[in-house]
Amino acid sequence: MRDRYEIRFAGSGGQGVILAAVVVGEAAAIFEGLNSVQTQSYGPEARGGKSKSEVVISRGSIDYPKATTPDLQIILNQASCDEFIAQTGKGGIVVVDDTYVSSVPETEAQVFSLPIVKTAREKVGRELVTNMVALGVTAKILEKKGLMKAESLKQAVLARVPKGTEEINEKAFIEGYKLME
Amino acid sequence: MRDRYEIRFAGSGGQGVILAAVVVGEAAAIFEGLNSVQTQSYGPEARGGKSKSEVVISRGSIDYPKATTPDLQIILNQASCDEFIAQTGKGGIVVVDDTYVSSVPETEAQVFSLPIVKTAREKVGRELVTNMVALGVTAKILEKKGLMKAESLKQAVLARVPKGTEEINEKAFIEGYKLME
Amino acid sequence: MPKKFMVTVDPRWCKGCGLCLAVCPTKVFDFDEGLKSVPTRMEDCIGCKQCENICPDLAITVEGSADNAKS
Amino acid sequence: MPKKFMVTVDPRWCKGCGLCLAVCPTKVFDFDEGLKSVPTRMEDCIGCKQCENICPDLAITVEGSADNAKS
Amino acid sequence: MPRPEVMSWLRKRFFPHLWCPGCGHGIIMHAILRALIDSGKTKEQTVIASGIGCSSRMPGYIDACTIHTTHGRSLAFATGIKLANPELTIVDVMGDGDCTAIGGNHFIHACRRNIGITAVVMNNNIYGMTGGQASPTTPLGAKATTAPYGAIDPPFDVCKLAQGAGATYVARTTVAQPVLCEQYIKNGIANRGFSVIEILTNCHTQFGRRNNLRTPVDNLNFFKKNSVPLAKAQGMTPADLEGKIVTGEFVKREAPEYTDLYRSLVERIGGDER
Amino acid sequence: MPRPEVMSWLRKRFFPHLWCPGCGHGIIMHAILRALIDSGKTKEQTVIASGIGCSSRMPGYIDACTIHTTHGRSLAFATGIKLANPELTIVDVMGDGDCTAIGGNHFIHACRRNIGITAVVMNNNIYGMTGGQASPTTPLGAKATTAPYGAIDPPFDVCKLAQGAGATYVARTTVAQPVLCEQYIKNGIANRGFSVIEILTNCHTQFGRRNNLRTPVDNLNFFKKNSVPLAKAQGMTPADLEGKIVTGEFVKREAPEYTDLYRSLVERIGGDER
Amino acid sequence: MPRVEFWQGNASIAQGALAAGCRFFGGYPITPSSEIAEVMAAELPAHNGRFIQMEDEIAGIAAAIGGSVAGFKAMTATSGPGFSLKQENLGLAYMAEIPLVVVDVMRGGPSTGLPTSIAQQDVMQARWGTHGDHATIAYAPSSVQECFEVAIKAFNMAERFRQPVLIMSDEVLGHMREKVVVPDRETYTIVNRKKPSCAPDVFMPYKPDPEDNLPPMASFGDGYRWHITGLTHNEWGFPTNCPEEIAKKTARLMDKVNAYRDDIVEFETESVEDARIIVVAFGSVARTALSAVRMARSKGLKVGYFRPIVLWPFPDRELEALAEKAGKLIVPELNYGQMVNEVERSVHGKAGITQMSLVNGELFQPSEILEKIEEVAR
Amino acid sequence: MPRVEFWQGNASIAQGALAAGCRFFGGYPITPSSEIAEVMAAELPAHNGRFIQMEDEIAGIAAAIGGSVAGFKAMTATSGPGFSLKQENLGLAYMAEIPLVVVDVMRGGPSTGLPTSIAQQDVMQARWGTHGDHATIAYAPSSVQECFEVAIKAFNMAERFRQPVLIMSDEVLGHMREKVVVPDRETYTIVNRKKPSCAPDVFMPYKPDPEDNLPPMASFGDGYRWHITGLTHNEWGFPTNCPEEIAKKTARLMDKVNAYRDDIVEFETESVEDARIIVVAFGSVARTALSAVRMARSKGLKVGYFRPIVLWPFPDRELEALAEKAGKLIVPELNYGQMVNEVERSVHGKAGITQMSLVNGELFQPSEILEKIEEVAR
Ligand SMILES: Cc1ncc(C[n+]2csc(CCOP(=O)(O)OP(=O)(O)O)c2C)c(N)n1
Ligand SMILES: Cc1ncc(C[n+]2csc(CCOP(=O)(O)OP(=O)(O)O)c2C)c(N)n1
Ligand code: SF4
Ligand code: SF4
Ligand code: SF4
Ligand code: SF4
Ligand code: SF4
Ligand code: SF4
Ligand SMILES: [Mg+2]
Ligand SMILES: [Mg+2]
Repeated sequence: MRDRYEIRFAGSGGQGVILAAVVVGEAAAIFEGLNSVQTQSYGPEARGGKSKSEVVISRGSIDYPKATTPDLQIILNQASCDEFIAQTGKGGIVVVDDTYVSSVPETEAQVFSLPIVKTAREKVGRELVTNMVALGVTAKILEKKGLMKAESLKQAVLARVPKGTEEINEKAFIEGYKLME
Repeated sequence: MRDRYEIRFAGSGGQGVILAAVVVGEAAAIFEGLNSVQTQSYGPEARGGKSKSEVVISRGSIDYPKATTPDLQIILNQASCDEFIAQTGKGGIVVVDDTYVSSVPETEAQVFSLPIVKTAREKVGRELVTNMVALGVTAKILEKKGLMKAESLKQAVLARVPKGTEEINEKAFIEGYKLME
Repeated sequence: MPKKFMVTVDPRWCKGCGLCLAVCPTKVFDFDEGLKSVPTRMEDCIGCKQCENICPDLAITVEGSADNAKS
Repeated sequence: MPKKFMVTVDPRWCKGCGLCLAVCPTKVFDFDEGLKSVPTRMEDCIGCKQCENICPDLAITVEGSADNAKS
Repeated sequence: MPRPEVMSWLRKRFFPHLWCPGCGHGIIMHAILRALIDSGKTKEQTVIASGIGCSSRMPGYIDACTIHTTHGRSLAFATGIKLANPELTIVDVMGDGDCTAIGGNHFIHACRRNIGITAVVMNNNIYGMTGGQASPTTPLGAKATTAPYGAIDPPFDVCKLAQGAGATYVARTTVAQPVLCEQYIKNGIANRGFSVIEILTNCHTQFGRRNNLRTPVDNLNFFKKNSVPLAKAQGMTPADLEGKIVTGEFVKREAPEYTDLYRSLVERIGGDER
Repeated sequence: MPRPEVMSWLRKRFFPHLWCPGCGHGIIMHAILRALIDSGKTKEQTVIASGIGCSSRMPGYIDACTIHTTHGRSLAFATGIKLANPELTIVDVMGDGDCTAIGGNHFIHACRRNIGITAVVMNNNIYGMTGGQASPTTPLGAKATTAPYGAIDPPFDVCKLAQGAGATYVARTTVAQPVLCEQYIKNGIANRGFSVIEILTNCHTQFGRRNNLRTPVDNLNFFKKNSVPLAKAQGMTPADLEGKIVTGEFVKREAPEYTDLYRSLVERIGGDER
Repeated sequence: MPRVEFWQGNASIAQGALAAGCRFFGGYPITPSSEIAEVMAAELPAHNGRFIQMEDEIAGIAAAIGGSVAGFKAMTATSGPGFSLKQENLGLAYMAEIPLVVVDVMRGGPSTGLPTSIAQQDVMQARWGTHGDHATIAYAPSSVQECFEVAIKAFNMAERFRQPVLIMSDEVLGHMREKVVVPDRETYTIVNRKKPSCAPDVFMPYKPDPEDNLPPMASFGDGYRWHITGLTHNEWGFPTNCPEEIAKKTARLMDKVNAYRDDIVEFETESVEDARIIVVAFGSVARTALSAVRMARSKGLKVGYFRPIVLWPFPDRELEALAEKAGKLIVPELNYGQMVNEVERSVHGKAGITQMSLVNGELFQPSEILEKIEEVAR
Repeated sequence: MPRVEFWQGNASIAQGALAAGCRFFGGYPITPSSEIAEVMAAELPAHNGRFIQMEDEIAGIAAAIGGSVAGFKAMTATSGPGFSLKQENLGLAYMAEIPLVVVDVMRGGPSTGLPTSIAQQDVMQARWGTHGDHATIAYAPSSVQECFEVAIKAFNMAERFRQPVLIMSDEVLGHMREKVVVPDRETYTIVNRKKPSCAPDVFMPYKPDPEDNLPPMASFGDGYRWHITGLTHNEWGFPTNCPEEIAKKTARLMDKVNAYRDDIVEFETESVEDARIIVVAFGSVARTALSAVRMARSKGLKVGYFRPIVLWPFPDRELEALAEKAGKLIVPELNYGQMVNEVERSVHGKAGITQMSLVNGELFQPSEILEKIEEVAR
């Protein structure tokens, strides 16, 4: 693995992108023994506006805590896509939601347009778990890159979600994982 | 006149020593065109305890505002006498009240023990005007030294005291003036 | 003839909170797909202005229609 | 025989405010020359303790005298 | 009330505003605007002051002379403005935290002075802006981020506090009654002295979420169900009143207004140098 | 009350104290000591807290656990102490400026919380220590260095304020009635919650001098003449009551005390690690 | 004809403020500053100005800011503990660019400390007491005459730069009475705030005029509608999260003063030309220092005197030049070393610095400084 | 076995405090520090500790001081505006020598400023925010791990020196989540306050023990009767006007810390040995700086990194020595120059200083500092 792997989740307020990044960080730190740092931007626009959260993982120490050229971006709305896609690092991956991101600006990155929200809505039955579907997608990607076991991420998810909601969240995670198959 | 003439009034709280110094300063600044600075020490002991007020007068500018070696000290109680008499400047004058200061420590200064309080009580009829008697004494001394006209001090007194009390204060002042005759 | 009213919702300001749907005594409003309120049964409006007053986003306007002003 | 009381004023603490003189129902106190309160008519004391309680300087003590305790 | 006039009092470029969907603060802002317009006020001679909080964002949205001060201190600023220029109409909008926590002292002193300011207390029983900490009006047992086991602090009765401190107009209602909000605010503005209008409102985002009042409509229904008009409340026992919101006008009293008193002082000593 | 015991509670090396001859603060201190002793309190388990002011010098004279804090803030410190160690008896002594001007917010919040502290408000209607500036209790028309033409600010009614804020014991008397002072303070200490005893007292030096009450005895007489017991006051008209001092116990009410509520919380969640 | 008065330092500041056109005072009493409020309480109603004693210092400055927003020249005055309490709203006035004069009559600290004794312990608090960056203008008079003069200057600077300006006095100066020659009105300048001339609808309250980089200010009630906030804002006065707008605003808070640094910096020197030692002092201490320097000169020692009249911005460049020539500085202060840090920073190692601290409630005596001069001269 | 957690910086400070034995929190919420209060609200009742949300920041610190007086290790936490409000009572804690930990999570200022953005604008306020002199101890962590560690150290220092100790965090660090290896209890020291062993009647609460110049402290309620005041006092704790007693007291407030300066000062360096340029930075900015320094090294530039972990007392001597060797310093800060003044003072002109300011609500990016390094290296 590279010294430093940067992941950014972006979307609108309420899509749970902060929690998604936290879970990745937790999986890395607690279940994989890696270093990880998660940051986010607050601001008055947080309510309903753009929301962004980042996690950096590394075997070594992490100094600058924010993403500069994210290796992976999971983008859940058009505004975020327009703003952030250009920052993707060399050889990076961008996953966009096919419901809310209709046009993807030109980029050198590898782009996957996946039915993340639709999966949450239709397959799982609750749009609320969009972020868990996104985490499933992430798990698959990180697994492929050899960065982290998908199981670690799933465990981190289960450790985080409120009691009684484990099942639906796990389902969302698995559906997401399958999306990248 | 010397560059700088330092006067200190000392007594117990309520004897009006602060006002006395203020009046001297006013006389010097307003009625004589001299420079003058008046200072005092406050402190929790002000109520009933020792009270001290100083005025420095000069034809030139006055830098350090407090008295270091007072040329004239008017001392109205024993405690102040004990503490301050030694600081009197070379060739300086000390006036003590003969009611409240019973023993005067050894000093090279010229000491006058005068019935200031008694004069206020008996001749003027109100102990409250003790400080005005003291000012009369001061006036005489300053006049002798050629520092200030007694009239200036009297005018300053009259400008300061509450309306309706001019007469009694003037009387006290004159009696004080006569004490040093 | 009952008085007629014109109810408009500015969709740019409406945030879909549902308060107008809840307060309207004659159930004039519905949500559209994007969770914006739409006065779908405007003919039932009795002009009480409860919707206008409750809308936290100042998105609703209720007016007596010009026709009715004459009636 | 009327009860007897002992009234003491600590002259180091008394500041001569005059409150004891004012409150004593039987006019027990006078000022001395130095404006300190003195219980000059202690025999008139009825032990009401008003002086003790009003003295802002806690300078006054009123006690039932030992003799009277027996009577 | 003519709707276009309300619109003309808005800084429309900031709309839709930043409050959450269904936040009661917008309902109150609308009521304030209707009351101001109905009272014949102009934007140039009207000051809207606030501290800090979601509620306190309001001045930013109103196209008058607006001042968004420090948390809790708006009444002290407003007092200076009013004393300087008594011709101005001043509405001071405050959150429950702003008014009764950090701003409690300025609040009681404005009441005491009876200075001609209309205070609108937007009481959502929580610190909305900072993420749901308990406020001095959070009900006993309610959950907040700083009261994770339920609040143990007895809450203030804002109207009783205002009354105890000397306000000359004191009223309470809820956002479920926007017309009454408007009416009370109008009465408050008409009162020459200091007026307090407490309006119970909803922060479903921070308070409701933790206390089973998740949606704006849940809150609306809660207010409707639990409001008791003063006249009715007077016939009820304390036990019956437990958990109820007594609404109505609690104080309506004549007393000299502070800047009037000041003007008299200036006249009395002949100090008018104009 | 055994006199030697009172003496044993004094830091005698600081006597005679610094208060002016005849200052009412000494009368109140004596009453507090009698009340504490009579209530069976020990010096080691009693805290006397104060802010800054002539009144607030009191803790320095009492040989207990004493804390002389910042101007107006003593109740906030005392709240911390009480919460930390609820076994302590806390008497918080405050001047009118200390309590109702800068300290107003802490005062109403202590009332609201109903925390087990006894607040003695030594109200001389003036800032004594700083030289006679007006306070929030300076009567209308009275002169002060910052009200040279007579005060125009309507004053607080401290007891109404305390009541409006939620205190569970509220009483008022004057230094002309030292036994009543003692009794009310004792009742305040006995109340488990927050108690307020307002004692009207004299600062003849700063207030009296400017307002025709030059001597301690003038003030004593003034208090005697103008005090009206609550029962009698209830039958009087507002006009009759103008300028009068209504004395008595205004509030005596049972409500859970704050640190008791806190302890229950700890027990409820099993948090007692001892 | 100039009038002669014998005023207290505190009264002189109040009279200077009145002369400058101050017509609003909001405050809360505290020793040793209360006389300023007391003079204002007597004078303002007589001048149709507004005096209000607020519930605390926080409210005192808030009311004063309110008075300024409504168009008055406004002031508040306090001492140490109150100065600490005013810091939050002082920050608001910096951010919102509201003209205001704040007087701090220094007494002994920390905390309640020594309410009736002199100290100079708030020098750094004046510069750094509030959270967040802004430029500071702070005067430190050292005579009652100068109290009057700096009060006028402080208002002029406050109105010109649309920001708070501080006067750092001290207990000795505040309570001292001294001869003051009240200058005739024609002899001093009075600056009034720049008002907008544009139509209300295009008024941008924080857009600086290109000529002077300073924005005009309307008053509430005079026909302009605008927004005031303590949040970082754009030129319209509305909150912003745009990094460029933020940087522009916050930089201007520094630059608007820094650009005019030379108009602001003021200091006084005596006998520095050939000095081998310079005593650097301000406020009441400078009076002692001057005594000592003159005594030393009379003993033939080559000693000079440097007194910042404006403490902030500190006369760093000017001092550096003199310090380099002299080689040695003595810095007596009634604290444990505050201004001396600034002196040390200013001179970049080009002069040896001897610090003198006195923190016992008293003013240095001339002999104490003289001794140190002699010691350093050896 | 050390536990691994993924905590926010704010939570980590709270957890560190709990580990240090903190059992009292008095505070008032403010972004971006509120999570500290929230964690304490959840944890303290469960540890039989005391949590209270007070009516404002002033009361928050007052209650915490009260908790400390009654024997608890106590803390309060806030951000810029609240930090300003706490200054007066912070002064009381210094004067009365009450152990206390105060956390300031810095956000953009002045005034309300940028509540949800990072800044480093309270560095000087930490040192000089209250009126009156006292020594300051202030930690500035730069990782979530270090938040935990400095919280423990801060309590240790507070209890040891009987005074407030500050933790200056920032918005990015406070809200950032990062891996924390929670050390085993045996691996760190916990200092508890020194209690008196004498009989109650002879207890002198401000008489330092000769061995360490530090006085023991009793708690209210444990059998000692003593007096606490914010007035300057003697060794018995009673107010004094005696110049000698005053000087003794106030000097000890400085000396008690200064004497142990070397126990307190902490800093971290990397690659300074052969450096021609040293980047001096603290807090979150230090993370960017370290990135940039490593990038520069990888480009062959001789650049070093110096990070004060303790901001006050500032590691002046240590930096001076390194600076002289290197000759050039770069000081990036999220303010208009605060720590740089201290750097300038420290190095006495022995190194050229390039200051970098960023005040737009954002954190420096490594490329920005790298560019400056390259520019200075040229
Ligand atoms: C001095 C200070 N302390 C704390 C804060 C943080 N703060 C901002 S708003 C707020 C409370 C908001 O609650 P409320 O006043 O009830 O308004 P709401 O958001 O609920 O409308 C707090 C604590 C601040 N900005 N300034
Ligand atoms: C923060 C602060 N502001 C102001 C002061 C000055 N001050 C000390 S005591 C006091 C008022 C005293 O009045 P009061 O509380 O009524 O007590 P009294 O002296 O009348 O007993 C004031 C304003 C202070 N010490 N601290
Ligand atoms: S009340 Fe307003 S914001 Fe809410 S749904 Fe209706 S129109 Fe939309
Ligand atoms: S005015 Fe009344 S009836 Fe008409 S839509 Fe609105 S709420 Fe419904
Ligand atoms: S009341 Fe006390 S202080 Fe006053 S005169 Fe009597 S004994 Fe003396
Ligand atoms: S106890 Fe009563 S009667 Fe006896 S001296 Fe005192 S006041 Fe007079
Ligand atoms: S957080 Fe609460 S108070 Fe704030 S805007 Fe949302 S609903 Fe309203
Ligand atoms: S000044 Fe007033 S309050 Fe202070 S001690 Fe004297 S009489 Fe009492
Ligand atoms: Mg709220
Ligand atoms: Mg008082």
